[in-house]
Amino acid sequence: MNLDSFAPVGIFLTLGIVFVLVTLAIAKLIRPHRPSDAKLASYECGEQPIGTAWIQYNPRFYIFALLFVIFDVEVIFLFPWAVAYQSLGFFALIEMLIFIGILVIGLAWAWKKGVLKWA
Amino acid sequence: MELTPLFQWIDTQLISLVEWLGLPIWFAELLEMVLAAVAVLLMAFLIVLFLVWWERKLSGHFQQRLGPMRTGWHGWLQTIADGLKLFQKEDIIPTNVDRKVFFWAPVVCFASSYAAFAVIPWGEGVIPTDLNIGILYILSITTFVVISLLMAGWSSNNKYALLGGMRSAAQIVSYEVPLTLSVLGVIMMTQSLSMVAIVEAQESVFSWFIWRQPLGFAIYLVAAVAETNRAPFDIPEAEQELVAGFNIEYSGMKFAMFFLAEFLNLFLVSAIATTLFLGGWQGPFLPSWLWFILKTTFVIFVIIWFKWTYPRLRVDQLMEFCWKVLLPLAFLNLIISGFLFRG
Amino acid sequence: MNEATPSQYSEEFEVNMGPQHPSTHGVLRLMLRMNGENIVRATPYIGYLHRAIEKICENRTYAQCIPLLDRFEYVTSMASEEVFVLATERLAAVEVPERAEYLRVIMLEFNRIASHLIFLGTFSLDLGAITPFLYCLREREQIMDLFEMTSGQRLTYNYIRVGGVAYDIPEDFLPLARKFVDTFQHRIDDYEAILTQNPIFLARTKNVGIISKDIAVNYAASGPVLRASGVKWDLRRDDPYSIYDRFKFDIPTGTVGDTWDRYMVRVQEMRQSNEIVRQALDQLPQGDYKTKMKAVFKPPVGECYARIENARGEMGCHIISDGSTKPYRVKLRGGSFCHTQLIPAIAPGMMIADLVATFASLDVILPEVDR
Amino acid sequence: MADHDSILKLLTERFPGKVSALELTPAQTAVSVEAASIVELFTFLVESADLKMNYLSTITGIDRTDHIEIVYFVSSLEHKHMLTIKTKVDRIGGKIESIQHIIPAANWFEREVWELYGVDFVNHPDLRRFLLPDDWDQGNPMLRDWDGRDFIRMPEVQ
Amino acid sequence: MPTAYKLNPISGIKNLLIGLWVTLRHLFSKSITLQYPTERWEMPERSRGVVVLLSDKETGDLNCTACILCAKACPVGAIRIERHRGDDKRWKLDSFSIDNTICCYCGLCQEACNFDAIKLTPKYEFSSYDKASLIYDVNRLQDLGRDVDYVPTAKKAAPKPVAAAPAGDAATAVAPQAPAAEPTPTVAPMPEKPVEPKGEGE
Amino acid sequence: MGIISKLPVYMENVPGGTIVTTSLEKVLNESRASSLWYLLFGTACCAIEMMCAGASRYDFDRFGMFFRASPRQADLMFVAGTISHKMAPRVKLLYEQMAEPRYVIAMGGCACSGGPFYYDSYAVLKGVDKIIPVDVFLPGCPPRPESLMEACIKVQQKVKKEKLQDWSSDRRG
Repeated sequence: MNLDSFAPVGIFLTLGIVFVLVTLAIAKLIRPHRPSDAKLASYECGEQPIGTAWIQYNPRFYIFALLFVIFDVEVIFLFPWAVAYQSLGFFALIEMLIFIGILVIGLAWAWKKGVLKWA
Repeated sequence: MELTPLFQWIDTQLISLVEWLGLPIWFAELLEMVLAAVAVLLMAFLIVLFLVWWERKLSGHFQQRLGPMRTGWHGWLQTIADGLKLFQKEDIIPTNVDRKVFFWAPVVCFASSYAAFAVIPWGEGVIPTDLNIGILYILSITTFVVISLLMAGWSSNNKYALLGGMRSAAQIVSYEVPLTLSVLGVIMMTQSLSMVAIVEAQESVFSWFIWRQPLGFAIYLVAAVAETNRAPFDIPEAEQELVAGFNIEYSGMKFAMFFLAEFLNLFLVSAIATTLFLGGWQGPFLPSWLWFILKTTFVIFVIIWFKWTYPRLRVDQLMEFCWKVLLPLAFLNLIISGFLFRG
Repeated sequence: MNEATPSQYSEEFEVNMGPQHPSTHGVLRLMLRMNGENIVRATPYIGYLHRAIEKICENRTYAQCIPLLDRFEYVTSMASEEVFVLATERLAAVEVPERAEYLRVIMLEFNRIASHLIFLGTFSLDLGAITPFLYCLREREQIMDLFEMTSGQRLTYNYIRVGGVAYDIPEDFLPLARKFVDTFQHRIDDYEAILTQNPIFLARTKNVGIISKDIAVNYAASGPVLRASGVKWDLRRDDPYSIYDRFKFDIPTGTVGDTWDRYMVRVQEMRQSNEIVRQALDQLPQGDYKTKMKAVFKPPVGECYARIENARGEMGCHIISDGSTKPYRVKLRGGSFCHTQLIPAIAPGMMIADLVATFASLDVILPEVDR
Repeated sequence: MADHDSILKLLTERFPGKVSALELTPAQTAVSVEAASIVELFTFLVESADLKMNYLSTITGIDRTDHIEIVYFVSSLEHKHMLTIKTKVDRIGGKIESIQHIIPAANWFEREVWELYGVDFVNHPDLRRFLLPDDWDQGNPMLRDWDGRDFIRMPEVQ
Repeated sequence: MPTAYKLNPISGIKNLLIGLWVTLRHLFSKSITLQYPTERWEMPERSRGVVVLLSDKETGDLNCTACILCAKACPVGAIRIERHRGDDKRWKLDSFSIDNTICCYCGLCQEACNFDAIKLTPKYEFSSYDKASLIYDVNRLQDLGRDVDYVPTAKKAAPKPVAAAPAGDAATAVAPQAPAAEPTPTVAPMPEKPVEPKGEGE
Repeated sequence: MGIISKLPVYMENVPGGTIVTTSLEKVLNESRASSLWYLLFGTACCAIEMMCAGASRYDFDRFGMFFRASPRQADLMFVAGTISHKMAPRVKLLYEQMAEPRYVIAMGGCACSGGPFYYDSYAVLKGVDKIIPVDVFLPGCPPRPESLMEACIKVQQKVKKEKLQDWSSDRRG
């Protein structure tokens, strides 16, 4: 298989974007547009918001993102292994076990460190 | 009732058309691809129209109500009315938002969910493109949804939206890991990442991978529900906590795009579940595409059923469930499969 | 206001929850100071539904007050009528016929069930389970039918009057009420099957929003909130009014005072109320449903504080009579008022989802807070 | 468990001259207390083992046209008795010590009386607008002679 | 922070399945929905909706004697009556209006009335595009009351002089009760006409 | 403002143009009428009846109505219950923040005119129409769920009568 089969992907992406833009454009012809100060204020349950929402956010999220990057990248490495697994035989299994073992140890360490707690 | 002859006919027609016009032959292929993309877009539309209606009807009957009844027979026109109405709704762009990001968030959201449809095998020979890394492609392209939700949450300059965006990012990103791991078990057996190959490996009912990968299927289903932000994992748009979550400031068509993408994603994860574990289009008597639709609809039914039964988890419990329960289970599943399905 | 707004570099931010928010059940406004998902401080702002019922009552005759009292605590209107009528009757030493007392108890307990159903529904809704909400309202509709056939209204009954009740029950009431009482216990089993032992529900409610015994008493919590904290205090037993001493019923209590306990206390209370109604229906005597009163009702000079056990705790009414046809002062006390006051005491450290669950478990009804 | 008479006796003996028993119709256990000794009285009520009255049902203000009467309803969950405490403050500029540090529940009750009757609760940490709109400028609406904008009295039927 | 609750996975999964079973059972049970514009409940007799003025069945005149007991009983001041003394020393009604937006449908006026003149009917459809039209005047009230069935009670007596009328205390007036009929709200599909409420009107 | 309001003027001269515009108008109106998402907002007694109207027995969903918690996505606002002076600015803001086209039902006596709290109350706003435009007034204290549905049908009828030409005129001052 060659890169040709990826052409539809490009077409799909383009069409997806074009479709949204076209719909928004058509909607623009139909929809009313009557802005006012109150309407354009941020919604916060009927009150005027206090301060901006662009604040430094709790770094918990960052740690999960980091964990995700580690694990997901490692897991991607397993894909080629999985595809070729049946032809590689028993040795591949041991290799994989070691690999997963390292991952699991990493997870256990993160767990023990309390990183997996959100609060 | 198979669709392959139809495609072949279109193919020959296009080629003759291109030849008649004196254009190079790759132009016919291009046209064909565009046609396929448009067809899938229309199909996606039909799916969303159906799904929204179906979810409302089902939720109604789960609750001994009727659901939409008055727009068309048993409300079948309801979703169309909703869509047309959203066309006419004012599009509010609050003063404080980051206008560019605010604008592009729904575009990214819709386009990425839609692009994943490029490798869905609808039936025997009915697949826009049979990528050799099909499943990997889906897993990666749908990750863009996270970015769009983050974009929406951040750009809205609204605290609820921010919380919603952050929650959804953390959630989707986390559940991506067990989801990917649960898919690995199937790949080990098929030795291919191509969607078509995966389906072809499950010829009879008994060779469906759900029988050989029950744990993998369970993990996949749970992770998929979480990936689509649906109850019991719908914390990013938890109405009772965050009012409407990341799309709180969106109105009109932009909101509709998020709405559309949400249901497309729902269909997508169910379609993948069908492909990977339920034998895809395989099945007796009925045409293959019908089998595919039926199985996918069943998976969607189960997911909707979850939604209307369970309370929602709290955000930290959600994360802990992912990392402390689902992920170890996924590893376990992988190891078990490794032992069981050695070559 | 003495709260400084957080600076740009702080990780804390302030967010308004309410007045229009799906989980505030009305128009409460909670100002939350948050650090990420965690609440640093919660400040309730009330008064969005302040309607000056107490002021209006000063300018109405006793009979005219009752329809207004219906709007004081509209989820259990019967109770808000009863507490006012009870105070007035004590003030004027009015005898109430036997049958009227039974009818009142039936209505009050039905109303308690209806109120707890609203609680259960909105509570599960706030936890994200939508379906039990609709099941609860389905049963509530049947109670509303019974009320409507008796009093003529679904929500604001104007049924309990000084000296009895407004009307006798219609013929069909008894069989329908019996049928409801018989089927309802199975319905509760259904709700419990969906919620009580559901692991997600347990995770969301167990050890969440703990209100210790001390805090509960000090903040004058009452009703199910107080009982969930382990205090066995029920005015139906401890300060008996009407004819509650004639019925056998348990007072369910919790142990920890967490959200799950409050849920469980209310669910069991529904079963108990169901039993009380069953007993009352069986014992219902014949006779008058109201005493003949003088044309112009003027209680003697005096004052009386009457309190009853409402679905949301102690509901009190302090009436001061100056001997005229109109009360000199009517003070209303609702359980929700104190429960709202609890929030700043227990909210810090919670996550926003916990606050939603805890607040729902307090079952606050805003008119009772604001009056 | 203390009964009606013994509670009154206990209190009048403990606070001679400051607390006196009240006869109300219909009969309730009630005392009147000087505004100055309200904190003292509540401290005793909460701490006394015989009374243990730490459950505050409500605090009410009553406009008696020449003074404001403040009524406390306090009871004991343990002994199951209830006491009505009455005290008087001036109608304009009335002051009374806050009891919210003894019984936290008093916080909002006092705020309400402050807002609706204009009684100042000394040492109350948080006397802010509460039931009325934030920009309220029309005085204390529960006073009997109060009148304000947008306040329509019900017309008498002729 | 309180410690998290420890869950038992086996019973957890079991209870998750029980929950699914309950909802599934409801999925296949009959819905209880009343399809409102096409189906309606048969309202209980006592149901208190729109207030009407009743007319004498034979003569078609209003039963109202302008005694203003109802206006006095009204706790919210929704009833406005203007009247004058006629030549025969009896009160004559000049105008009678009920502000439906103020009315709280408590039924005290009906209880106060000694002449079967005012009644709360089980009708409930009275929304309007226009607030002013919700103040019903005497003609409107009479029209609405024409088709209302009622049992004349024996309480009808010569009108008392107003001065002696008790200051509206409804608790004293034992309301005449029509026999309670049809308390069970059963689905009564309207066979013939009003499938849709009329759009015009008020 | 969308240029669609000018469409009837352009199409007048085209043969068959009026048919096109009227059918377009009909489709658009019907769609708006059958998809009135309401704002999840209630203050007092009426909110309970509003809940009941959404619940199984009456089921708003039959009309294609379901709730949105954010006013940005809502079309219809039930002012369900008493609006106090303190609440009034919030209601106004919520209304302002709804995306147009938007409709309002004043549900219950309190929202229409202050209801039972019209006299002798210092705190209650005497009619929500003083601060926001109201499409349908629904008296009742509280109105039955059926009444609410009838009011919704009234709104639907009003929506169905709207004309394309009028879209540009600012309906709401």
